[in-house]
Amino acid sequence: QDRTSVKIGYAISKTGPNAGGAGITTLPNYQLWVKDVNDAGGLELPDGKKLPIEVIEYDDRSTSEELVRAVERLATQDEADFILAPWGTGFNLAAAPLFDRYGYPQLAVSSVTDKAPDFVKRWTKSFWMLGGGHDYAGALAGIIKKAAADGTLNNKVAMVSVADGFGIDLVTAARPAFEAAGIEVVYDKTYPIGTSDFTPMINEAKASGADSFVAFSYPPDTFALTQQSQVADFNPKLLYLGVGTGFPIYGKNNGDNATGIMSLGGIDPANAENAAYRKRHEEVTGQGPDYWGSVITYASLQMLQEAIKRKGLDREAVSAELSTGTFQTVLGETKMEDNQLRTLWWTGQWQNGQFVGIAPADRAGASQPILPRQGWKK
Amino acid sequence: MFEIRDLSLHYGQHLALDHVAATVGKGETVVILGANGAGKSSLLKAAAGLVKPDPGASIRFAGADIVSRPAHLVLEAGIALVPEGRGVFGDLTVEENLALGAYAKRARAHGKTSRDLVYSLFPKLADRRKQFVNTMSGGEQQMVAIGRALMSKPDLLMLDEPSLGLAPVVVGELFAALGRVRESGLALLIVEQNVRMSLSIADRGYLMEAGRIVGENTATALMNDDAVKRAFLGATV
Amino acid sequence: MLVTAVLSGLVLGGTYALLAMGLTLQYGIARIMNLAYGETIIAAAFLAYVLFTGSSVNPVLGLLAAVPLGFAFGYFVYGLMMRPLVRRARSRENLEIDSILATFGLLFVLQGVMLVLFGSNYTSYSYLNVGVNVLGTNIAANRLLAFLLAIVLGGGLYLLLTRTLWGTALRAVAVSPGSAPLVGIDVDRAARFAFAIGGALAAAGGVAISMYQTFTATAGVVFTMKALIVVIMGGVGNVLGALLSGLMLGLVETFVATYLDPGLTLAATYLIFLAILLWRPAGLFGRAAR
Amino acid sequence: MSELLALTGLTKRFGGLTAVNAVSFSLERGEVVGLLGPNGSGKTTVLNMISGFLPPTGGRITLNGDAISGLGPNHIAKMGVARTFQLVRALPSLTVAENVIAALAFGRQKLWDAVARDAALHHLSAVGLAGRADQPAGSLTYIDQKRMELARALAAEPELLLLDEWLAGLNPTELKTGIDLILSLKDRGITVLLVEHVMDAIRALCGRSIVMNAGRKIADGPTAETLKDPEVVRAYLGDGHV
Amino acid sequence: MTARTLLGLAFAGLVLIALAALPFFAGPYAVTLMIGMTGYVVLATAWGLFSGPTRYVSLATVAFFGIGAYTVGVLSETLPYPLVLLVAALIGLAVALVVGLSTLRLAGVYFVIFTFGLAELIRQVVTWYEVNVTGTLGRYIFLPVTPEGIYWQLLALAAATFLISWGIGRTRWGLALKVIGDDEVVASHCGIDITRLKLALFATSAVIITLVGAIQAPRWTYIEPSIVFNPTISFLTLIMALLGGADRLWGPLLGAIPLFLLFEWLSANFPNHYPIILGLVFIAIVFLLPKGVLAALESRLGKGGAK
Ligand SMILES: Nc1ncnc2c1ncn2[C@@H]1O[C@H](COP(=O)(O)OP(=O)(O)OP(=O)(O)O)[C@@H](O)[C@H]1O
Ligand SMILES: Nc1ncnc2c1ncn2[C@@H]1O[C@H](COP(=O)(O)OP(=O)(O)OP(=O)(O)O)[C@@H](O)[C@H]1O
Ligand SMILES: [Mg+2]
Ligand SMILES: [Mg+2]
Repeated sequence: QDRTSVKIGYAISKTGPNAGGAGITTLPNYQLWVKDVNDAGGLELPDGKKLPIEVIEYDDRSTSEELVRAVERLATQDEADFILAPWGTGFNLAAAPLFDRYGYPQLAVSSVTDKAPDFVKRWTKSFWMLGGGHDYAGALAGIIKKAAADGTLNNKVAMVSVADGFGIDLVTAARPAFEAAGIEVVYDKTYPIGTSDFTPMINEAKASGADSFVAFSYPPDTFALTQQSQVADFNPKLLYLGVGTGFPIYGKNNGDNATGIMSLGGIDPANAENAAYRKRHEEVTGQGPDYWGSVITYASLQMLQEAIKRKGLDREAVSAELSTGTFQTVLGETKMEDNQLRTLWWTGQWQNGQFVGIAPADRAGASQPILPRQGWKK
Repeated sequence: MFEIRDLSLHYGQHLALDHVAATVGKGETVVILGANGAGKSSLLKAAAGLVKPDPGASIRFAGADIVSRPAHLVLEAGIALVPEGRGVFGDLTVEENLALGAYAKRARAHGKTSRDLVYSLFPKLADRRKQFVNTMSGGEQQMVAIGRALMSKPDLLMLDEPSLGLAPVVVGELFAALGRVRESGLALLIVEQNVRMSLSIADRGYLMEAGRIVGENTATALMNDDAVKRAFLGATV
Repeated sequence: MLVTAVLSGLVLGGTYALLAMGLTLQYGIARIMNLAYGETIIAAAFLAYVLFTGSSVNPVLGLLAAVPLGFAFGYFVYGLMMRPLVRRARSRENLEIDSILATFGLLFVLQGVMLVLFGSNYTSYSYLNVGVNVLGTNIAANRLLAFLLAIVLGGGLYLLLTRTLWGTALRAVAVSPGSAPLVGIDVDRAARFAFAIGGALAAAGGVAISMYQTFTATAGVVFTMKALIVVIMGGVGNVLGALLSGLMLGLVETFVATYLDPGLTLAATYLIFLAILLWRPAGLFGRAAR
Repeated sequence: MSELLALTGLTKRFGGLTAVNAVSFSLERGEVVGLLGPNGSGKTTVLNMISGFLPPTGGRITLNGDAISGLGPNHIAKMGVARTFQLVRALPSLTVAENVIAALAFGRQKLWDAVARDAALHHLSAVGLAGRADQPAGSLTYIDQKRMELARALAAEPELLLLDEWLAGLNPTELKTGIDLILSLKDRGITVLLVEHVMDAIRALCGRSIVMNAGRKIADGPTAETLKDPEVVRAYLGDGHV
Repeated sequence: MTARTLLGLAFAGLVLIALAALPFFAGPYAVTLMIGMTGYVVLATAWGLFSGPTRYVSLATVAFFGIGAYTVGVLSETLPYPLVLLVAALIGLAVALVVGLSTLRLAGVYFVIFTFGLAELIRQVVTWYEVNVTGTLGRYIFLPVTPEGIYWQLLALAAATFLISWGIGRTRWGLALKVIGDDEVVASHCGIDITRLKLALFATSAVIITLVGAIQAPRWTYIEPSIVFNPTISFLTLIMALLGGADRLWGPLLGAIPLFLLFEWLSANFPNHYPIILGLVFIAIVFLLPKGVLAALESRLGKGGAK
């Protein structure tokens, strides 16, 4: 038939507790990409024809059941050509069986899971692009181990984690990783989502004698930990805070005080394409991208775009191409390994107003970690 | 001073008051007699602004038409009501209930003297000033209700069955007190089943039946009226 | 350690108390169960944020704008939305159900407007984020400010409600709105005022927490529920109860986090809350409204 | 005649206030007894403890020799005690008939459906509410609600009926009807404990009365005598009243 | 049983059969839609079962819903599916009895917020247990249940719920509940054992809600406390039931279906202004249908002569 557009749909949390996360990492990139593609005349097909993207957008209201229904509607009612992944580990898992059943490739970016190798077997068209808790924990353990060997830090760590999927995944990976690296965990507590006062934990950590403080935290917690550590004059030599450290607002609010703080993700400051992407993101969406999942989200869309260009709208073929092909994206040359993206920045650090990747240290473009971090400036 | 004309009132379809007309003069004491359901309470409520009468009614008080005023402004004009079922603030103390009695602007300045008056009328309330009203006995609550109404310095005090639930000794005291209150120039409009007592302090009385005023006379005449005797004074028991 | 725990507990509790006091007025006196209460808090937080980052008006001055606006907003909402519901309600229960349903709608409208205006992002800024030494413990100046605000407003309101005739009248409206006109109280006006004061308090709370807490356009519900817990624990309509139970919750959370396990703070909060209700089914101070 | 109800040393304290202080008396089956006393002397509180609404602080209540003190109202109701309330408690969202059926369905005979409705209509007409069965209870006047409440109490087929100022607020004509109604209960063998301030009614109905003051029993005996008791006159009736 | 009741039952049976046959005619999206809708219909009706007549507004819905879902999450690998459902129901029952007993003295808004606190407490305890004892948080559910299977189960549960609710309404227990709703003091003086009745009803309602959670859980593959103990579920249930008219048999249904469809339609068509429009529609409904959907319908019909 004569198509005039390509239908691309997604369901995302625009309201509810997940809206904050989805609104920074996922949604702006979906919008940016659609604009980029349509400004360039549309999605290119193998025959060189360009078709504009028609977006179908739903709000899953941060509820699994809504998400499942929305995806089902995208697949069967709207007959979308492609469906973009939702935000969050749990939600990507909830949607996975449907993507699989209706034969859609699922480029799951914002979900951190160590079970990805199992999932790709169960749902063969699913792609997991943000690594697992072990990756991040292992990288961090490596950094501390090295610095401890230098004598920059002692080998003690105080650690807190949020009692939710993300925090627990990371902390359960971190415990064995630290042990294997000969690092002693002197304080290890989990706190419930929604905690706003971290003073007791900060006080305990301060008294614990550890040079490193690690928090696998959600953005509001990350912000609060930063502020409250300043108030408490808590100056660990290594400060690692969870999601949120890479948000532009974090750099903006903390200015020079952010310098030296570590977290998940990062960028290669020398990558010009990435820099251009960041600039465009800010211009188009009015906010900067975060330093972790954003660029990968955008890259995942570029991969989809390229695979469509190569294989057309046949979802089966596109999935196969995503699996095996090599793509040029804002990350540079990008390729899936066993349906997973493995070239990632496991640890990053604020340096000179940018959040740069420091581990894996052997990856091209890696920056040198700065340790110990400077104390709080008042 | 107080004049009701053409007062009709419907509850849904039900006609509770049918073109009622009545007056109370300055310092006069008037009782309304009538069987259960005759519309006595409805009359008082309409006068107090608690229920909205049908259009066309006129209620004048001290020269002003108050028929469309909301209840709190009717009180401000000088008409206080002690309703059926008392309407006290159960979760507040005796003291606070009385203090609120003087909430109206017209009464605020006299709070202290009114309170002394109430405590002298009902000494029991003085002993219990800190008690929460909903833990008091039925009769004690009635005292609070009357006391509170007196606190507002009304020119016309309307009482809906004030002796209900009061011990005989208190009823005696109450009517004695009402008699005294009356001396001070306060007009009273009383609905009361204790007809003997109420007529004994009243100047005039109305008879009500099925929403209409069916008779009016001086208290003495009513006391001697055979029909009234049969229906309300009942030498039956 | 103990002093630190007590102080940070009190300061944390001050926030809870501050957030809850407006709700206790709105629900206790105006008899409106306002599910959109938290949205008012968030709106004030956004206002403070915009003033601070946009025109560098500091949040303490921001209070001067937010509090009257909160009052006006409450006044307006009551007059427009709640009064018709109050008028038609045949019983307190009816009004309760109607107000739950209507403010549930209002919640969405406010949230939607904020989403359109500010997006769904985490918002935060930093003001007065410096330690103040109190008895040897470092306390964030912004939290200390919120605590003082809670104490001053709470104490002031308590005195207002219990020591003045006007306050007693408000409580009378709370306990038996049907009888209040009998003593010359304009119930509608009193309820409207109480609701508006509640709005003003919510706004004050919103500005205060915006100084140190990250918020999003959709986070209002969390504040509403926390405030409700505090209100219920203290006894509906009881300002002093809200103040004390807010402080108590803060202390419990801090003590559990310090001496037991931070993972159990919320569990402990709810446990204490449930235990108190089992012990006193109408809250700590829940007999008279005061 | 045999003893139906016995109170021994019954006491109720509210905080510092002793509302009922070591009150003892007993009722014979079929008696109609008045319980009198000034306002706040503890009469309603005594009824509340008998019906199970309030647990006694001390003392003992027996019905037919079985201790009932401390049992819940639903148990005591099933043992044959019914009551009315000083401030009427209608069930406003139910119809008048349903108000009565509630007592029939859970009382001692457990009637339901058509049988219950017939019985309810019967009880309603007995109290003068014939034809009002399907009205909402909330639309009745105060006095009619009292009638309905009595119908509800009678529907439970009680052995002991507790009336708390049920006759208050009636005009003399109505009072006469009310008194006749209670007398007919007496004829049916129902024992009645009657709290009342209307002396005419007490004289007409009660062979015996018990007088309380400040929580204590101050007199108990034939009505004519108790009402002459100087203490009763002083505390309750007032000097003007003889 | 009168002829009319029989006729009514037969009609209800036919409707049920027609609904059950739906997956054979309509597409998968219709089934999905029906799952969501039936889920809320059951939740709201079960909620109304207890809260309607007694007027105890409960926000504990999600506590039981979550318990159901979590039980499936924990046991789906170890026990056969029907047994898992049974265990879920039993756990729901046990919790309901404890909760019911502890809330007996509470009334009004104290009960409301107590139940909310309870749901949150259960969520916190489950979280803490998972974090500190089992060391994981999320649970995977890989059960071979099809959407049709879930739909049929929910439909059966809906039928059972309506049957229970209808049955109670016809017996003296229905009257007893109305009496309790009006005045508990009178109820107990009429000989009604309030405690037992409330407890039995609360437990019944809770078990049904637990089963809804248990039946729906396999649809999400992965669950964690923030997903299955999401308080929104409690709020929506309450709103739907109140809007329809919680004290009548069909009230919750008539609240749940239009609201559910409204949510669906709004989120499909106005993803960006969904909350604003929803809120306005909501306020409009409150003002235009003051006594709930069912009462409005009844008065419409009543004017037409049939009641
Ligand atoms: N709120 C109401 N709704 C419907 N009908 C009412 C209402 N209040 C009173 N009525 C009806 O209006 C009529 C008059 O009632 P009202 O209370 O004025 O009588 P009353 O003379 O005071 O009687 P009583 O001696 O019983 O107090 C009665 O038939 C009553 O049923
Ligand atoms: N729940 C309660 N809490 C505290 N005090 C109470 C409570 N109930 C009753 N009282 C007190 O106990 C005393 C006796 O009250 P009760 O109601 O038994 O009096 P009563 O004899 O029935 O009086 P009346 O004739 O006025 O009805 C009163 O002083 C009352 O204030
Ligand atoms: Mg009357
Ligand atoms: Mg009494």
